[in-house]
Amino acid sequence: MRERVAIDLAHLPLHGRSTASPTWWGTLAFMLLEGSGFALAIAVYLYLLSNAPEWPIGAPAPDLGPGIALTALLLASLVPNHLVARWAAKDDIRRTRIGLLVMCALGVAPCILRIFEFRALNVSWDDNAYGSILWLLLGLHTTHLLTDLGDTIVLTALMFTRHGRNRRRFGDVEDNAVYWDFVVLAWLPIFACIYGVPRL
Amino acid sequence: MRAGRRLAIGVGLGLGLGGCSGSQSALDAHGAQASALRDLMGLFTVVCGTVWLLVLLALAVAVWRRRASGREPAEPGATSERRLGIVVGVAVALTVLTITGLTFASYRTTRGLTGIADEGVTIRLRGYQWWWEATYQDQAPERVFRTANELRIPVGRPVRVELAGVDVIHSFWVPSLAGKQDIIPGRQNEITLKAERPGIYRGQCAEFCGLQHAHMAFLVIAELPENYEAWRSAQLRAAEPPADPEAARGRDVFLAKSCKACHAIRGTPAGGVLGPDLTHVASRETIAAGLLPTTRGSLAAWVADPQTVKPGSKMPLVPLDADELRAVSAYLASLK
Amino acid sequence: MRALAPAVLAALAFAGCQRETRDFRTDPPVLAALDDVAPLPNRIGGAPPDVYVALGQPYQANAYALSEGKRLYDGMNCKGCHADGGGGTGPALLDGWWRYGPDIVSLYVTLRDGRPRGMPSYADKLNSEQLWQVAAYVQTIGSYRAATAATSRNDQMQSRPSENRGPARAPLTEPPSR
Amino acid sequence: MGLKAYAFETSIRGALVAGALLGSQTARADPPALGLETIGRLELAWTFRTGNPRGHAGAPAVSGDSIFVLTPFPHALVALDLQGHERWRVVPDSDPRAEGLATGGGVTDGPVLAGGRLYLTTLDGHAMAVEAATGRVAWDRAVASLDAGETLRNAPLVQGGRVYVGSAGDDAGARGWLAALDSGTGRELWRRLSTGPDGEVGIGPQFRSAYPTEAGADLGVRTWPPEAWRQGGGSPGPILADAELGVVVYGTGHPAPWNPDQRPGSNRWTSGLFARDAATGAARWFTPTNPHDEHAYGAASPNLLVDRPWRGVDRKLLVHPDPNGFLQVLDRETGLILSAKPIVPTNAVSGLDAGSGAPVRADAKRTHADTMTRDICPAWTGPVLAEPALSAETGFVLLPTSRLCMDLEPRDSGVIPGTLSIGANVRLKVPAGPAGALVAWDLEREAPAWTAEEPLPLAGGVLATGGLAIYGTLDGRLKALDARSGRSLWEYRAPSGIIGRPVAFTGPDGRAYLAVLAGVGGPLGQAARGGIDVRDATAAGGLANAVRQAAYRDILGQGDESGSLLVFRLP
Amino acid sequence: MSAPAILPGELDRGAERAILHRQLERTWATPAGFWGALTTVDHKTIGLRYIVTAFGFLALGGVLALAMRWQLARPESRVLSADLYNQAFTVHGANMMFLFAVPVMEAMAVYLVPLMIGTRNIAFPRLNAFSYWIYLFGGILLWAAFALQIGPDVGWFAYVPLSGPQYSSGKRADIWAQMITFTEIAALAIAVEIVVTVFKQRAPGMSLDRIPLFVWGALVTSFLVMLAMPAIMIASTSLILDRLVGTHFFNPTEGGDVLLWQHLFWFFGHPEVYIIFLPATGMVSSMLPTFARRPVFGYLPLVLSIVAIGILSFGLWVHHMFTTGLPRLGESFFTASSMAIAVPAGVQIFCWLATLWDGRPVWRTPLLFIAAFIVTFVLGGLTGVMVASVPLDLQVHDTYFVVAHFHYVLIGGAVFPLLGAIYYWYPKMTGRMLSERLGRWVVGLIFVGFHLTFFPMHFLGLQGMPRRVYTYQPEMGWGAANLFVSLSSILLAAGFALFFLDVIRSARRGPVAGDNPWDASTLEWATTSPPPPYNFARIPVVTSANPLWSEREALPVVTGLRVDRREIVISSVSDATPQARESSPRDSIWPLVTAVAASVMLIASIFTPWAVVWGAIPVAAALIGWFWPKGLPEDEA
Repeated sequence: MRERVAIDLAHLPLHGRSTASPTWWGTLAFMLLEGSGFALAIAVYLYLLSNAPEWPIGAPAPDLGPGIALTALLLASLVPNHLVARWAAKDDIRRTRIGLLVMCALGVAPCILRIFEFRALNVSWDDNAYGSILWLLLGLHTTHLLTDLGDTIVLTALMFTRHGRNRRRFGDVEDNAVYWDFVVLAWLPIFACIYGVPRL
Repeated sequence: MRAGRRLAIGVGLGLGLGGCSGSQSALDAHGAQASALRDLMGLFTVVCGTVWLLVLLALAVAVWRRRASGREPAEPGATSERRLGIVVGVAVALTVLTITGLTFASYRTTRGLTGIADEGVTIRLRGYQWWWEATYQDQAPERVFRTANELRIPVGRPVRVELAGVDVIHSFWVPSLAGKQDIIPGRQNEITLKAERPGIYRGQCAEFCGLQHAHMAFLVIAELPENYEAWRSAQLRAAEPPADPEAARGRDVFLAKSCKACHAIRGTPAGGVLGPDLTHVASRETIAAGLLPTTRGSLAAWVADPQTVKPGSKMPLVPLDADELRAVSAYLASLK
Repeated sequence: MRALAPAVLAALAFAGCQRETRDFRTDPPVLAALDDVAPLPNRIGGAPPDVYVALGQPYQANAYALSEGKRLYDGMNCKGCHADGGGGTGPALLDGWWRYGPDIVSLYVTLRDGRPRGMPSYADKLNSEQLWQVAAYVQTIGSYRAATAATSRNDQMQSRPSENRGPARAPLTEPPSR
Repeated sequence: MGLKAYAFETSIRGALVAGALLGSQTARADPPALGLETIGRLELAWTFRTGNPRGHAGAPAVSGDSIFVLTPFPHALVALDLQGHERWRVVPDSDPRAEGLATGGGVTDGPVLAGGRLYLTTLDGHAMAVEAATGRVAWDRAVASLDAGETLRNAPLVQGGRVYVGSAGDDAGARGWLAALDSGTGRELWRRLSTGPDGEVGIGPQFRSAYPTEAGADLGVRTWPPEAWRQGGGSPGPILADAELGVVVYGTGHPAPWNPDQRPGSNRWTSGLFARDAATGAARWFTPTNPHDEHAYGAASPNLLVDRPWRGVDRKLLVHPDPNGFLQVLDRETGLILSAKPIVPTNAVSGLDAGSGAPVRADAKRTHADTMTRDICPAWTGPVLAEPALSAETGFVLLPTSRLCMDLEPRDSGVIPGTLSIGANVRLKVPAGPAGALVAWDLEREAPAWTAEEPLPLAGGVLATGGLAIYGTLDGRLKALDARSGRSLWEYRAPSGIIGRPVAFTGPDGRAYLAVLAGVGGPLGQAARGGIDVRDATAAGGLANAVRQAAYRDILGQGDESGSLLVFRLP
Repeated sequence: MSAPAILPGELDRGAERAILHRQLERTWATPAGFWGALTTVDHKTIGLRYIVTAFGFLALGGVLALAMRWQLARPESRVLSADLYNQAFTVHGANMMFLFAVPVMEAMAVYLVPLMIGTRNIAFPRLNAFSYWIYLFGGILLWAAFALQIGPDVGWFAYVPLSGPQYSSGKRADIWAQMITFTEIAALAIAVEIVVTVFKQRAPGMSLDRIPLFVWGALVTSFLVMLAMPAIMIASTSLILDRLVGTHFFNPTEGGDVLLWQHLFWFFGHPEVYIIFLPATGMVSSMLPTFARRPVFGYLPLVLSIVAIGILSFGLWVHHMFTTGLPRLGESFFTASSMAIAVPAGVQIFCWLATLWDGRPVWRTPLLFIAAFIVTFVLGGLTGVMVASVPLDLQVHDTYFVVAHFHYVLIGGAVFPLLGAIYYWYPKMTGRMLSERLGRWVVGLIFVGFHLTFFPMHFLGLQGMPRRVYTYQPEMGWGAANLFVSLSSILLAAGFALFFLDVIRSARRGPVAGDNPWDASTLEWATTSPPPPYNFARIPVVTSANPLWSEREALPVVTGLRVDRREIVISSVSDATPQARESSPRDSIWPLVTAVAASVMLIASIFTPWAVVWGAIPVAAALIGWFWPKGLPEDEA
């Protein structure tokens, strides 16, 4: 078919950031589908609860200590997270590197706390359905913690290589920050289910 | 043994034709529920059929109507677009009306179904892989008894069937009397049957329940109230001690071999609960959950080689010699 | 390398089949032959029947046979004495410290003939194949067999980690010196 | 206060008891020397190891300078002098098959001393009489059939020339019975069953129940589905005799199988209290306490006979700590329930229906086939497994209680000869708070006078003497409390847990003695011994689950390989 | 003629057309050979592979269907044992749903969407490659299991407790559950790609109201996938956990619930039907104008009804559970919502009829399939109205009536348009036409064979024949109808055989198609057949909903893109204004490595939960390899 040139796009940037980046949208899409996974897991929790004559079943409510510590830690991590995102948006490699190191630490710490959290549930996954859904919820979220931690660590390593000084990498850092926000925010309703609902 | 096996196949394929079939069709309605459902089915079929024919008609006309020829893509005119818009709009409106009407009719029938009073006979029905256990309930415990794979109900009286789950999900379905209702472990369901006239109505498990899902049938036998009462009193009696020597020997074999571990016969020490209660097995029309008619021959075939007749069923092959087999089948056939 | 791949695949296939086959019907002569165990004079251990060996020990690693064994364990009131393996009126099976040893022939003989201290005989309650199935299942309770074909939990009250999870937790006490 | 105390030989549920009029049958149990002041000086004189690892319930019999111990199955009857030297030993032939029916740890009780003879029952179904002086076996009768699932657990009751023996075997689906034997020859005089037609049960013209629900012909058949009464259970618990009224009184065990849906109906005459004519066995009255028993409670707990004023009128009372958690006080002439109050936390039963005397069950804790009901309190073991005692000084009834709860899932169960058709998954649970307590019950106020809480359930009997309450615990502590206040006065650490009942007596030397059997076992102590793997929560009737919790853990593996008789003496 | 070297950063401005092609070829092409086949990330190659694989699974599933019909042809027949039959129908159902219908629809989108919206590759092309491998391994898992006689035997919806730990011994149900995981991962990956591709990679000027209807269908479908498939992931994970580590999600005794499975499954399972159906309607809407020779009537209503169906599909799952004893009034709500979906479906039908009415139909094979689709699907939809009614469902649920109904909807509603689409786009994919003569035979055989096979099943169902029975007793009186159905199925199979024959034969011998053999209006026809690796030498600029019809003189295009790296145009979501020149990744082996690692982990985790732990290590390593920058021009920003 014959063509005629209508527009020239040479002026456009070689890489889009934020809403002009497919990766950003991809992250959003993954958040949507994982979010619907979380929502359904919570729905399962509420469904089992509505079926049970007593809740929690055959166990005391989970101990609050590790859960609250972890929640506080996650919420606190939002501050450096947003700082990193801002530094990355400004292509500030030095600060971004430091911020990412901090975020790595803030990713490892919840994983350690999580071990104590599993112990504080006061119920095993094979005790009854209440235990099962608690472990599923916590396990599901732990998977997200671990994958994002892995992502952050690899990204941090990357930022210290020659590939670091690249607008693309800064965009990755921003997307990673968005995902961490999601991991933290997704935790809040789960926290409410695990720790709040049995105490209602 | 070989002979037994051949016999089993023969019975399975041949004798099965005889006798025991009851009606199992949603269109052959003999119960209050089933009739209401059949009528609703008629309404839906007429309405949906009409809609389908109209669409076909529209398609045919659209295809074959005369028009200007030419292959160049046409840019539609505003008038024709508007005219088409109106027609499509009207069609959509009609669709909405039809759908609403059908929803309403469906809702009305639903309300009718739940409105049946539950007085009269109560039966607790449990589905097992792959047979049915019925316990006739009564205020007086001495009038409570268990039977299997066959429900007898009085004509004209509502019969409440409590469906209790044990192993996997089964579904209780007697199309000629009512719609189906699942039997779900951990949940209590119930359904009300009411037969309008005497007859044998066949039912079958309608939810896939494993290997022998296909052979998990049962009969509902609707009888005149007096016959029903007579049957019920007969069922309450313990098994008669066998009169003829062969049957007596059969009882001894039954009690000496592993039969007793799974089956109960009231009036003997046999008290197993893994298989059907056999106290009055010969009074039932079928054995092996509707698979074979109850004759001495089919009983022998079933005992001789259950895994050929119904592969995978939980009835094991109990090694018996020919004499023992003959005696046991005589005994079982005597349990009227 | 090329030759190895199909061989591995075939081995896997064979292993898979072995674990998963479901033979519902055993010929009566085979049933009879399956009863020909040769226990040692003290009735502990011994030789399994030839046909059992010829069939490739069809029960101990077969998922269907084990699940049937578990069904019969429940249905034949084994639980009445041995509970879900923890014991009670009868000795525990879960600890694997068994009076007559872990050998499958011992178990078969125990089930078939009973044992003097209250274990009843099941010869008049189960056929030889079923006895093998229960014996094989009981072996998995004591974790004498690999867990892959073993049964999982029942839809009943939770009592302990199921057989396919093996000895999931350490016992709270030392095994008794019996 | 016309107070007359009886003490009894007993045992444990499932295995049970025999009561005996202590005054006439064993050494007088109120040595003046053993009292509040002297108890602190009590010291161990000697121990005798029985060499038997099972649980040692009940108490030894004492006569003059002899102590007689019947060891658990396989039994040996051992006569010891007061220095602990063995005088003689009788080892009856035993049928090891009985071990397969030894539910609840298979504890047994006895022997009973009367008229120079020791009467005893064996787990494998024999009743025996042995000359106390020589150890010669006077007679030996097989009265219970292992093939039918019957064993003998309770010590016999010997009274008026008759030996009363009650069967055990509810979990094997055996029909319970009570038999009377001639004490001289062992000949069976009569046998009455707990289920079945009136003729077999002994319901006749003498029968007059306080409750209208018990009227009607053949209730032992008609309150069951057809033929189900043939495997009905209902074995007698500890038997008491009232010579004045000429009756024997006992509770019957739970119906079989556990699954209530397999036996709709009120399942007469299980789970209730029977009074029978001592001479003929004819039933006088029956009071159901757990009709259509859904929780395998039964009513076979150890009772007390108390004569005292009740609301101003002198009455002959039966104090019955029912397994459903309620302490019931009945008029033992009529079977009328006068009072019923919970002695442990309960939720299965909320109270008693005044008209029928039947318990009012809480819907949330009812049980159905294939359905789990959680946290039923009390557990099937009931609150009182071992002999309570009446403290003469205070008038309090001293109840050794356990406060266990349970999760119960009844399942269909077949009757298969040689097996226990329990057909239920059960887990015992230790609720928050103490698992046991010695409750001093004030009959006057119908409330506890004091409660001595224990970390573990109490499974051994109580001795009330000299103003003391003496009892043992599962972790092997022998304790003496002040019966007025519950204050702890003395404690001794035994080598094994105690489920036996202490006895006190004065020796020919005039010194005060205290004897008790140590050897943990029974329904609440079984898991402390080998043979139970507590990783399975349902092991040992669900006890394993309780053992995995709380204080129980400490006693695991502490069961001595052998039980022992501990004899204490005041210096 | 060797191509001149490409300078770093060189643009496509003013280059000779032939030179431009060669430069783009060098940048975009996958090397030939085995390595290239393993590493390619070209959406066309992967899409084709996906389609061919899916049709392969269709053929296998079809063989199973024939085997089942052979077994059912006579009462108490012993062609298949009960055990084998149960595996056969389970594998047939699971295969058709998870390995054929969903993947083939997504595969069509993978192939067509980038072409239809005028871009050079799909978004996240490596994820796309990964998706295919995972899908392939999942399919192999299922079929290998079946070949080894350990095929799942619990039905394609695997109701617990039958599929649970107690009643399904061995690993059969686990294989089903893990096969779900494989296919869901594959489908979710594609859904993300499609959404981002449609949102961000549309050719300049392709505003929302110019998006081809098939793309709309694919877009809404992708959202359905993202919102519905997590439900089955949660469900199958719970099932595996129940079976492997003894959780109690579905054990009523310990507080679990049997119906929880059904809720979760159908919360996915019902949208699933629309995941299959919506792309098919999109295909119809996209093909119809070509053969009606006019733009589709009612573009906006069609888009709205696609969206409406997508939303409504989440509100009807309970109509699969009417017989489970849920409260009747609640069920009636679901009757209403289920019937309501007939309205948007009706809107679509009416718009298509209007398009045909007002157009000048050209009777080529694709249009024949569309007509067959309308006839069949409307009937299936109407029986759907019947099963949506609570009381009627009580009779027809789980009977052959339902079997007939969903085959009408799925084959009539999705496979007919799909076959039409294959006839329609085959020339684009291969450069050659399928045979028109054989095509008419294919339509005729399949249409007649289909109706003869499935229409009598309605009556079998009403006569009381439950589904999933491996046999039936002679006295039931179902023999004649079953024999008729079985014989008819041969006709249907012959139709499919002919189709496969045509497809295979025409790939070599079919008449050469040319760029736009149908004179269609959408962008995929603006490039060569088959398209070059870079799809478009210059990205088109879109000025209307039917660009090739409105720009018949010369297609407006853009310039200014680099030729030394794989470069695409990123545009804004609503009006598609260009925002950036983005790079598209090069070929890579890592998606395959990751897929292998993930497969090992998933399959091993059927046997031990620890596989998740040690299996995650190679997966993580492979992912690092995947994402680690290699310093290529694509990495520039």
